[in-house]
Amino acid sequence: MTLLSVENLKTYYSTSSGFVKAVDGVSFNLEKGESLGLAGESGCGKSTLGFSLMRLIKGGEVVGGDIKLNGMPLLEMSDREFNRIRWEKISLISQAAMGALNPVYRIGTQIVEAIKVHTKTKKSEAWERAEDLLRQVEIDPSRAFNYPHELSGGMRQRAMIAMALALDPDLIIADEPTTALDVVTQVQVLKLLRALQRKLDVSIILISHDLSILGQACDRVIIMYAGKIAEIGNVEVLFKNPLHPYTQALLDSFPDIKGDKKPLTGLPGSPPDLLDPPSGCRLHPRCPEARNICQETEPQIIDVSSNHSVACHMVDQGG
Amino acid sequence: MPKKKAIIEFCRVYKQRKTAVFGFVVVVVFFLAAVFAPFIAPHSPREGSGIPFDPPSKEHWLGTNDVGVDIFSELVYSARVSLTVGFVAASAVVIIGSLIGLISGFFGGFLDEFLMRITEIVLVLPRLPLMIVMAAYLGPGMWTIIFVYSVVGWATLARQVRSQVLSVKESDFVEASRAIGASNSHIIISHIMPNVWGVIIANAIMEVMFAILVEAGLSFLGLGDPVHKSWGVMLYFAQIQGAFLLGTWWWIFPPGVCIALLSSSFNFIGTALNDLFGLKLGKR
Amino acid sequence: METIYKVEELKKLFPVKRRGIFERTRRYIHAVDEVSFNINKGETFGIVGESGCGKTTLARMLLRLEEPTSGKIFFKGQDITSVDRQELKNLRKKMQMIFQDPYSSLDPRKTIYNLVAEPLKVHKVVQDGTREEKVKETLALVDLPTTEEFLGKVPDELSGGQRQRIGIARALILGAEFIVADEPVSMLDASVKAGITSLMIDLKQRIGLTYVFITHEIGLAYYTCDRIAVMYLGKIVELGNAEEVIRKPLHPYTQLLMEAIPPLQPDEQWGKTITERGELPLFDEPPKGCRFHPRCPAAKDPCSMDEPELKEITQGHHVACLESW
Amino acid sequence: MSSRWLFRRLTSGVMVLFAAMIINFAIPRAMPGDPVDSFTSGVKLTAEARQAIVERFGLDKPLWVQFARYFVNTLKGDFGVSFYYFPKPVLNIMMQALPWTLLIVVSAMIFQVIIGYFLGVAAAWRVGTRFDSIIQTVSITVFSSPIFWVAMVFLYVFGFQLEWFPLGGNYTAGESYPNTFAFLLDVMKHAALPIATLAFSRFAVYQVLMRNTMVGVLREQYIVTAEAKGMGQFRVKHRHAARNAMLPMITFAGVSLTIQIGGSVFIETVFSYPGIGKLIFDSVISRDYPMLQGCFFLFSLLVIIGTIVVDFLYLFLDPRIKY
Repeated sequence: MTLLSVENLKTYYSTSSGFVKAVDGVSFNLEKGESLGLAGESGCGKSTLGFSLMRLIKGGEVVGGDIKLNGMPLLEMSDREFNRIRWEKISLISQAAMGALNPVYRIGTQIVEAIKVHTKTKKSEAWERAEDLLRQVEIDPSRAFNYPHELSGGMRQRAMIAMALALDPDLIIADEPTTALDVVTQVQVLKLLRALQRKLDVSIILISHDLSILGQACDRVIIMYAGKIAEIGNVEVLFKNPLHPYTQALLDSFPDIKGDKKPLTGLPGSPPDLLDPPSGCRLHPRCPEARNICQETEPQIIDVSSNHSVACHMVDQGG
Repeated sequence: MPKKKAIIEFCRVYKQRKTAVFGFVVVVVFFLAAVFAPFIAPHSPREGSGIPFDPPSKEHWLGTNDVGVDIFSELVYSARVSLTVGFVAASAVVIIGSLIGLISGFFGGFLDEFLMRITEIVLVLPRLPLMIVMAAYLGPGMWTIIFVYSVVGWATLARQVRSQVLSVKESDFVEASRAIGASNSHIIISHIMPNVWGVIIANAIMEVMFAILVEAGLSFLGLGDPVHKSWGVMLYFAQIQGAFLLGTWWWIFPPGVCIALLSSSFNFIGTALNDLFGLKLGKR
Repeated sequence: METIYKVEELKKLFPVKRRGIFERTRRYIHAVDEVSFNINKGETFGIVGESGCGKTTLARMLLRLEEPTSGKIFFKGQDITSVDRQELKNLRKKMQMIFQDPYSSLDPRKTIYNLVAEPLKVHKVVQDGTREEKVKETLALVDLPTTEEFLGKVPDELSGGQRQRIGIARALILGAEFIVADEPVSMLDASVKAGITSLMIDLKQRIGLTYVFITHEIGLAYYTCDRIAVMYLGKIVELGNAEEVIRKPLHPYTQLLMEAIPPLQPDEQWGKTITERGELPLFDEPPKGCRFHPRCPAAKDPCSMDEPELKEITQGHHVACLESW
Repeated sequence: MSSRWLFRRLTSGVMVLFAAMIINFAIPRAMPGDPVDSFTSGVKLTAEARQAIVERFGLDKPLWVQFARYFVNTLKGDFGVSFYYFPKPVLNIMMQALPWTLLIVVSAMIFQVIIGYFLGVAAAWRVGTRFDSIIQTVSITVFSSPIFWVAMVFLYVFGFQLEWFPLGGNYTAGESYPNTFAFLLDVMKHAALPIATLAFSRFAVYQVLMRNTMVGVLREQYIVTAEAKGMGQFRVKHRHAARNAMLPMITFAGVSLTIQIGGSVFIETVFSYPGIGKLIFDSVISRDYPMLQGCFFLFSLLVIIGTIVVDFLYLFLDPRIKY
């Protein structure tokens, strides 16, 4: 069953020198209970895409497209209506280690607040619920009375997860949830998130610059480049058989200690300026396989198989 | 070279701020008025040229005061005192404050501890009463005001310059320069100073504003020079002669408007500069 | 094999400092505690560990950007912990650093030309006339443009990768032989990372450099380094040939780190045994005995009492663990 | 709370007081000329006042004896005898005036903080808009206008022209009140203009401070979290953002209490309000040095109390603070 459908979404930021086309025509579906990864480099629009779904864009706006959650058009709602969607239907996990929790309120208070704003739960019941949530993320419930700065980075991130689950949302958007954590802590948080996601059958959109993490925690991954989708696929297919040169480059730049030691290759140059993106395929100035057509026409996304789509002229023309 | 580019860019951004442009124009106008006072003022600023308490007329644009002195002429000449005090006192404060801030921030250690302790005390001591006590002993006059303001005014700037120096000093690019083998003097001249002078300039402008306000305030309390009147002194006389009980609004309003206009102009310029220079370093 | 760098019982202690009311920073001891190792000429020596393990402090001490509390460092036989200022300045020509953050490590007010030429000015080598030539030559070495337009730019106008190349150029222009790179690619985008890494490897072979490569990514260390030292709370817990440390990690901490790295291909088995005790605690003082024992799955009683020394187990492979010996 | 912090706090307070004492001691003695004359800066005194000064300060004794005597006297709360109100002690007169000043300053501060808070929050919420820039321009202009002049204008407009408020004093002299309430009403009527002037002239500082901190706070991650939680704007603004942004404002309020009591010199002078400020003005005019010095010392003491109060407030407002 499709939970979320995004159709030709465009989110632009306005600056003094023009529009930054951070998300420029993105379409995808998300199934109920699915974990979808959103990968790409800084500035590719993956976070903007995530925040667009929650209508939390600062200094910019969604200029076109359609977002439907369970068939409800999210972009057409008034602010008041949408406030009921937030956290009840879609909640957010951002980098708690970097200050996503308010420093002057206790952990419990912040979870209780989320409950109280949306439901008519009694305060004592809300506190019980908060403690129960903390237990679910393997934090001692007595920690509810601690302030964020009294917890370690990993614990804060787990408390954030607990808060995100408070109202049984349909969808959780997790924006770089483990980036600021040490590798070992990262494993724990990610494993916990994945386990809870499966247990509660909640959908999740996991945003990360680290492909290897998405490989472990997602069912499907979207690779974004310069505001557009380059490739979408099931993790097994996408990681084993990447079709887009950009995906290939990302995978090749990853130092894999398990496999054979082959030289790390990346791409020349840097990600483009989205004020004035390149013509045609946006990767063409950096692409090792670029041809004339890549400069001129923009590639359309085509389905290679039922669970694998790619936007590249090379694939389009049969390699 | 980038210097020229930077100046052009600076002017472009500065022009976007209407208040800052306004402030600049006002300051220039007042400055010209002060310099060319004898050509602008229609009457003597000291001797009576009409009947006392004469309301505004063609002859006396802003009327006269209790001894028949033309208020407009008085006002024009007073700009000299206010601007002189503003600039001289601010210069003194800026020189003392930035030197102490630079020394303290860059060398650290015992010297820093010592200087900052003194700075802290000066900052905490109630400024206005301290200035009043000192000025009362020294006797009224322009130089008294300049002196007392310099004595208490430097501490804020010293602290700001110091913290700016510290943040630049601990920045990665200074560390990188050290790794190259750069000496202290090289680091101060080519990295710290260029990144600190913006703060100093913006603050210097603000200091001018504060000095003008302090001058006005102390003069109003009767600590200004009664012969070479400033706007504050004018208001002092208006106050002790009970100008509002006589309904002579033309004696009260103009000097205050001048002080407010001039000091807010400096404030506008200073705020704009602060934002501009602040952005440069804060950006990343 | 010629030893270019020798570190003997190097130690750094920071006092636990709680600053005034308005500065809310607290400092813990990020100590380096009696660390000893050699670096061979022409190799890349990796130092790996989680944040707070002391690897950056160690790196800074290697170049004497940080004064050690005790211990000695020899560069080509000369003790650099006791040289005077002038001598140190001369040494700096030979040993250089590449910084982690390409954004903050370049003075935002300087042009590219001035940034790259700064080392020449500081050391007053190369006459004015040929300076520009030298700058262009070095820029070409790190694959950057040498046009006038590019030389006149300021760092803000460059991408992260280009900035990091400027950082490398600054390190190389004086003819350094020994370079400490502190997480040189951790702030760069994935597709750019590989380019900088391979440039560094390429430069090493072309001009015969010796690197100390500091990173928190053990995978990256595997790819770039000849030997690896794993640090935990200020101590080296394992040291050896990169291939051997990665393939046959002996210390439980190294094993933990290895297991924590997500593999490239999706793998359900990943991180299966990593338990609750995984997270690095913040210590005001390191625990007694083996510093890792509170988190160690194999810890036994003696581990909480005796601090293990680094011991050579097989040829060139050292480990500090009572259980592994 | 650590004893180290307490110690540091106390020593710095003591140091400030000590500095104030040294300044008070040194200024009159640093002037050239006849000791008594320079001590009074040549003000004509009666013979008995003159003799009283020599004896009181022991001007014929060595410097260290003078200082010891001065030091002990100050600690005892003995700031000497007023020249103007001779032979009344300085302390008595100051203590009579202080409550009146506190009345207007504290009331004005409550208004300033409230106005500053709401305008600051509103401006920060709409940072960069026309609304924001108008508020900033108004604030800067008001802040740069000399406070005594604002007072004069208020007095002229609301007192003299419109006759809404009395022209000066703290209550109507010679009036007999039917009850306490009528007296209080009269007091409030007299205090209204001074309070309004002070509140109007100095709200800007709080506004600017609140706005600037709030602009920074609004960029924090936890604000995004708060919005994502589906809270109304009011809750995000006041419960989450402003709660964090008000800390610097609180600090400033503590420091500014003394600054404003100092600033009351101007207000009270214009409104002939018999508080400490008016006392200072009269002392300047009559060259009543013991009184001026007494006031200066009193202010130094108030500063220290103010900062300590703020420190304690912080403990409640910011859980991250541990002394």
